[in-house]
Amino acid sequence: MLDAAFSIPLVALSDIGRVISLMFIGAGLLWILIRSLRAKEVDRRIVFLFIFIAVAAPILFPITFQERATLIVRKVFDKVESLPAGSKVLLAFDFDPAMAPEVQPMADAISRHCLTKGHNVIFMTLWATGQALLTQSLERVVKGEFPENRDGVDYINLGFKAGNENVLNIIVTDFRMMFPTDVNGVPLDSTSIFDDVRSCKDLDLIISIGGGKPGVKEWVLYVGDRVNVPMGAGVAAVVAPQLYPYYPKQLLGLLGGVKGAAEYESELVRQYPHLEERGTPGLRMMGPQTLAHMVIMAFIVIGNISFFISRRRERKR
Amino acid sequence: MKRQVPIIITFLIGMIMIFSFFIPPLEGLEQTCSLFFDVIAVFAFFLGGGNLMRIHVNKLRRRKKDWGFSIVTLGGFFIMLAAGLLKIGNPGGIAASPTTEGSLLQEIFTYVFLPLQSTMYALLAFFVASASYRAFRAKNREATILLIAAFVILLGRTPFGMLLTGWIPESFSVLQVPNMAIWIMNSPNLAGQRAIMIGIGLGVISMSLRLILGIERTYLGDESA
Amino acid sequence: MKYKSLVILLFIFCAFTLSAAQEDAAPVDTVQVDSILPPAPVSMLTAKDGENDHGHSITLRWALSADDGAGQNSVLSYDVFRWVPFFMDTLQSIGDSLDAAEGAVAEQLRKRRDQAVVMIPQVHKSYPEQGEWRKIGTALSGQASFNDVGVKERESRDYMADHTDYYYRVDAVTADSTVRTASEVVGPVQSYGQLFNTGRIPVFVAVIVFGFLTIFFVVRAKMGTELYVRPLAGIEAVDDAIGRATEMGKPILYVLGLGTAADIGTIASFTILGRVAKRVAEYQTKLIVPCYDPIVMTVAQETVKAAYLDAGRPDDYYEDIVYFVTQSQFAYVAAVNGTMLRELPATNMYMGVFYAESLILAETGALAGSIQIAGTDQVAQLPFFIVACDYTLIGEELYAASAYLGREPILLGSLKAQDYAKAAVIILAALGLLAASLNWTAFINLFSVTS
Amino acid sequence: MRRSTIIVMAMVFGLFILSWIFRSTSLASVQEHYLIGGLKVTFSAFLTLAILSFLYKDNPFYKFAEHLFVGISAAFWMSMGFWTTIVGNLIPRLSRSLSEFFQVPYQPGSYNFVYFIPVILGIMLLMRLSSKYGWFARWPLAFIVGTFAGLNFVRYLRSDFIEQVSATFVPLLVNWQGVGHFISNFSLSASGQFVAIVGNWVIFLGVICGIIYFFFSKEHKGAFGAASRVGIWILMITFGASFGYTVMGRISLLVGRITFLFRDWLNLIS
Repeated sequence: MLDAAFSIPLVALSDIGRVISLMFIGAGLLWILIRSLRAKEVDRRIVFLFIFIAVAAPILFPITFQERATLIVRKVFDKVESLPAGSKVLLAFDFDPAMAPEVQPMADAISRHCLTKGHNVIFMTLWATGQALLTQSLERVVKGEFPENRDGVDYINLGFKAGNENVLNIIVTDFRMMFPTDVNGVPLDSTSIFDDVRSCKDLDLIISIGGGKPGVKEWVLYVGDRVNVPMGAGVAAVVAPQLYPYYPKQLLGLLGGVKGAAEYESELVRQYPHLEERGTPGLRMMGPQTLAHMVIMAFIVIGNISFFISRRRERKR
Repeated sequence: MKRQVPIIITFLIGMIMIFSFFIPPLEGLEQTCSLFFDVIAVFAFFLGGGNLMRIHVNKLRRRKKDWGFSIVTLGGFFIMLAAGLLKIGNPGGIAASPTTEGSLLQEIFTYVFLPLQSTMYALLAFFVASASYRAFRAKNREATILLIAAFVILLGRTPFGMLLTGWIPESFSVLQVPNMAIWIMNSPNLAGQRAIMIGIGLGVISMSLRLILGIERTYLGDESA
Repeated sequence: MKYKSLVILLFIFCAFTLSAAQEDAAPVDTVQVDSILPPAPVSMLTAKDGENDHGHSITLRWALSADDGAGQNSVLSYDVFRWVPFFMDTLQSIGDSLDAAEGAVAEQLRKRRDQAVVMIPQVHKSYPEQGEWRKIGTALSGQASFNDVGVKERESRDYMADHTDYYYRVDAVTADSTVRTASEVVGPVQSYGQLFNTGRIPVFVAVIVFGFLTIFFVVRAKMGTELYVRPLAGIEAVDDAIGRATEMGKPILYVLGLGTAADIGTIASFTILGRVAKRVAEYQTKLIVPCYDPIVMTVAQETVKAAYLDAGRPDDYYEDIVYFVTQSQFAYVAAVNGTMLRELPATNMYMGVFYAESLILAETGALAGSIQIAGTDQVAQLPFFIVACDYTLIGEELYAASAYLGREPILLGSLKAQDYAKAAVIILAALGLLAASLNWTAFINLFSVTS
Repeated sequence: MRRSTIIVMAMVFGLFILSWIFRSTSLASVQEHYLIGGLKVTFSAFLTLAILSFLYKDNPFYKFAEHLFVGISAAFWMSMGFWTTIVGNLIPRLSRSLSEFFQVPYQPGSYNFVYFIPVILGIMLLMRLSSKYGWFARWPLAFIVGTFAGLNFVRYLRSDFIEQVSATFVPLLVNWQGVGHFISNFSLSASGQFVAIVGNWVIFLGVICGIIYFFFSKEHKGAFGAASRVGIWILMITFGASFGYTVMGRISLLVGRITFLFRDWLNLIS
């Protein structure tokens, strides 16, 4: 049954690697189970080692899965898809390197999608560290993959401003007061992308990608609820559950963690097959995720078995 | 002077922020206050840097434990500060973005800051694993509910869940584990989160009111200093 | 004089060549015109002052052209035009020279501009003479509204005068931008500021009601009315934990988290710290309070000092009970972890604002065999505390705990007000359920906040 | 102890040099400055491993990496704040000549002098560094607190209170078409009425019971107590779900780091 799910490339070496690492992890879990049954403590460094192997093995010997977009993700995708070319989309990169592995894939996927559709994209960030990451993304995705797009016409990078919520509180009525120029010192008035845009009210879609504070919650409170512009979000898995109360009224959709990114990527690749070669980091990450999840579930089961056995022993006494 | 003025400032600014929400002509004032805040926020960064310098210089001077590492901190601080404030190596000169690709600031960010911070957070993966092994036990009814919910989500968020329950026909699709996970997120999770959100929201609202009215003064610190 | 006539000659020459060039291009145009028929115009164009703002904006609404998304499906966008008097060019040129000018000249120009700005409403009265239609913006196909938003600063180029007659027109534009159909003109319309944002009335009502409730109960509590607060498991456990620590002769670790002194969670934590410190002083146990923020540290020091004084043991207090560690998240965690593993405290308390470090702290504390009591209003961290700690104060319980322990009338009063607000939520939710089931939209609309 | 420390140090240093050489040689064909390129990658790998070594136990390598991080991050925030907000927003409103120096467009205005207020407040904030005049910092602090309190008061009231209450106005029966239809379809899609209706009920009852759990001024007894117990179960499902959901996030961070080690440093994968 497992074989059917793993789309195995015809490289014998990685097949062997996969089998060996799976066997190793299985044997190790069995060992932990036996130790736990004997009521012996397992040092947590061994637990650490296991999770390292469970994550590292599928990176070396990739296992890939198919994903199907869930409704909450598809809503964001469909919104980007349904807007006519030339729509103004604001993408906020509100994250730092700490969360980047999780949300960068969705930031890339959404940027790609918007630019493929011909939307005019406004990039900004509320995190100082976000600007440096934004620079990297722009170099890689925007300038690297869409060289025909012009800065200030098809996209613009506003960069970072200090002040968290207060930045949002200003741009909700006036972009130019907060951002007299873009990140390179070009006045907004001289860019065509800002011709018809005075405030957040004049945008067609706002997507905030974040995972901390300030992040999506601040965007909802300070911008989303105040302007009549649809708002989507992509967030780190840590904060996703607490944003559900905003869906679907205050947020049109939500991408949660790497799975959200993987679902978005799968939808994107289905619609635009030529984008597949640009990379699908979210989908690739689901391999290690799956193995790590299985190991963690195994830990929970083992922990509970040993808990019940020790409790029964105590009762017998 | 030391206590009254701050309370008056808090009251005035708080009131401006509240009333401008309802009275459009005050909006400009609110915006200006927000912009003031943004500028002060930068001074708070400077304060952070100043504090850091003070602490580590003190540590060095008094040869406290681990003072050697203070040299590392100060060294990193000054190199980064010079790279940032002077825009060293920035191909676009003074007008360009400080994070232009190729500038020293961006290089240090990419090769030093980024690996450090992201690895620190990556440590959490290990602690999640050890917590699930050690602490996730069905000790009582509440803990059991928590455990089951977590298990369903864990299973449902990976392709493995579909593998196990994919055979369940479409008309009973809610019993497929991934769909169960979606349902839990959309219904009970939403309800619980909303209850917490309303509770915390009320706490924030009530505390804000107390701060503006000057009833709550803890943030001002002690009376004498 | 010679110079001027030369310029005029040059101008005429240019005009001739241009018109000649246009004639050359003309046949190509007609071919395209043949292929795309002019689209149907937009209908029902209305212009209104922007709602609930401080003026300086006009909202246009229209019904889509019949060829937008239907019919020939040829409409690509809508160009929005406003009739602009030539006088506005004069104003612009004053602005241009003002930008370049300095000193006395600038002063004079500024005066001229100020005089000119006052004229704006008047020159708009001359419609349709001495002015022309100018494009002010574009709406994409499918969009049926446009906001013409100006700036209220008179110095700005984008200044839009209130109480001025404006006229608008919307063109349906096809892929060939010369093939377009203009709508009927709408106007005159004036913009003006509103004094109250009517879209936000529900919020205003809530502000008044909640403000009143809070002040009412605070005053009542101050006058001495007893207010009940239910016991919280986590707080009941605190006393036991302190007793246990005393028996074992081990210290108690109190972590205030990463919040600043202005965070609600931290403020609540100060009250709990005060109570814990008092008990600790009474039992003569050792207390350890490592701090992340320097300001939080000074406040915490004061709190602990006062608690020791309160317990009648001011001599037992020493400065190093509360100490500053570092203002870096993971460095702080590493230091606190080190303290836990070295001192092996009997009880660890984590109260306040926590981020990603929550699980690392709680896991290490469990390794050290301590009893752990946590409380935070950071929802994302609650699951970790609940899993890894013995007792956890969930969100609002942290605030309630400080009221329960502090017994201060202010806190008790506002807690009571919050409870009333919650009761209102329950009642409203029940009514809303009925309203939604019976399609009773009037009730639901009461709660819709627009703008 | 001393000797073992020296041996470990020497080994780590040796490995570092070795890695540098290997990495540089593999980069030689692609990059011009391959020596520097190799050093950069090796150094970031070293820092990554130094932090990971904390899992074994606290050690000098971890301390080195962490102290470096503290210094660099403080300076990074300072530089970014200076260039983006001070140079980007403040100087254009204060001085024409400084604007020219920093090459930012000057923004003249009649009331620009008010922008000296945040500068003064900011300088007062910096006075916290002095023990004698530290109390001056309370003024800007009061400004910060006032701004937040005012902004949060109305926005939380709106988004986390009124909007949430009105979002709980859900119909009891969604598109009712009779009992037979109701129980015949358990799919999650729009046609699955059973799931949609039960979902609405769970949201409604869950929110109410959850809020009842957070009632503090009333004893949890009788029906009220029962509702509060249901409330805590709902909260437990919420926390369980959040925990399960979060695992994915935490693992992703590790995937990111290991990918870096394997791809950028060791060149094991492409």
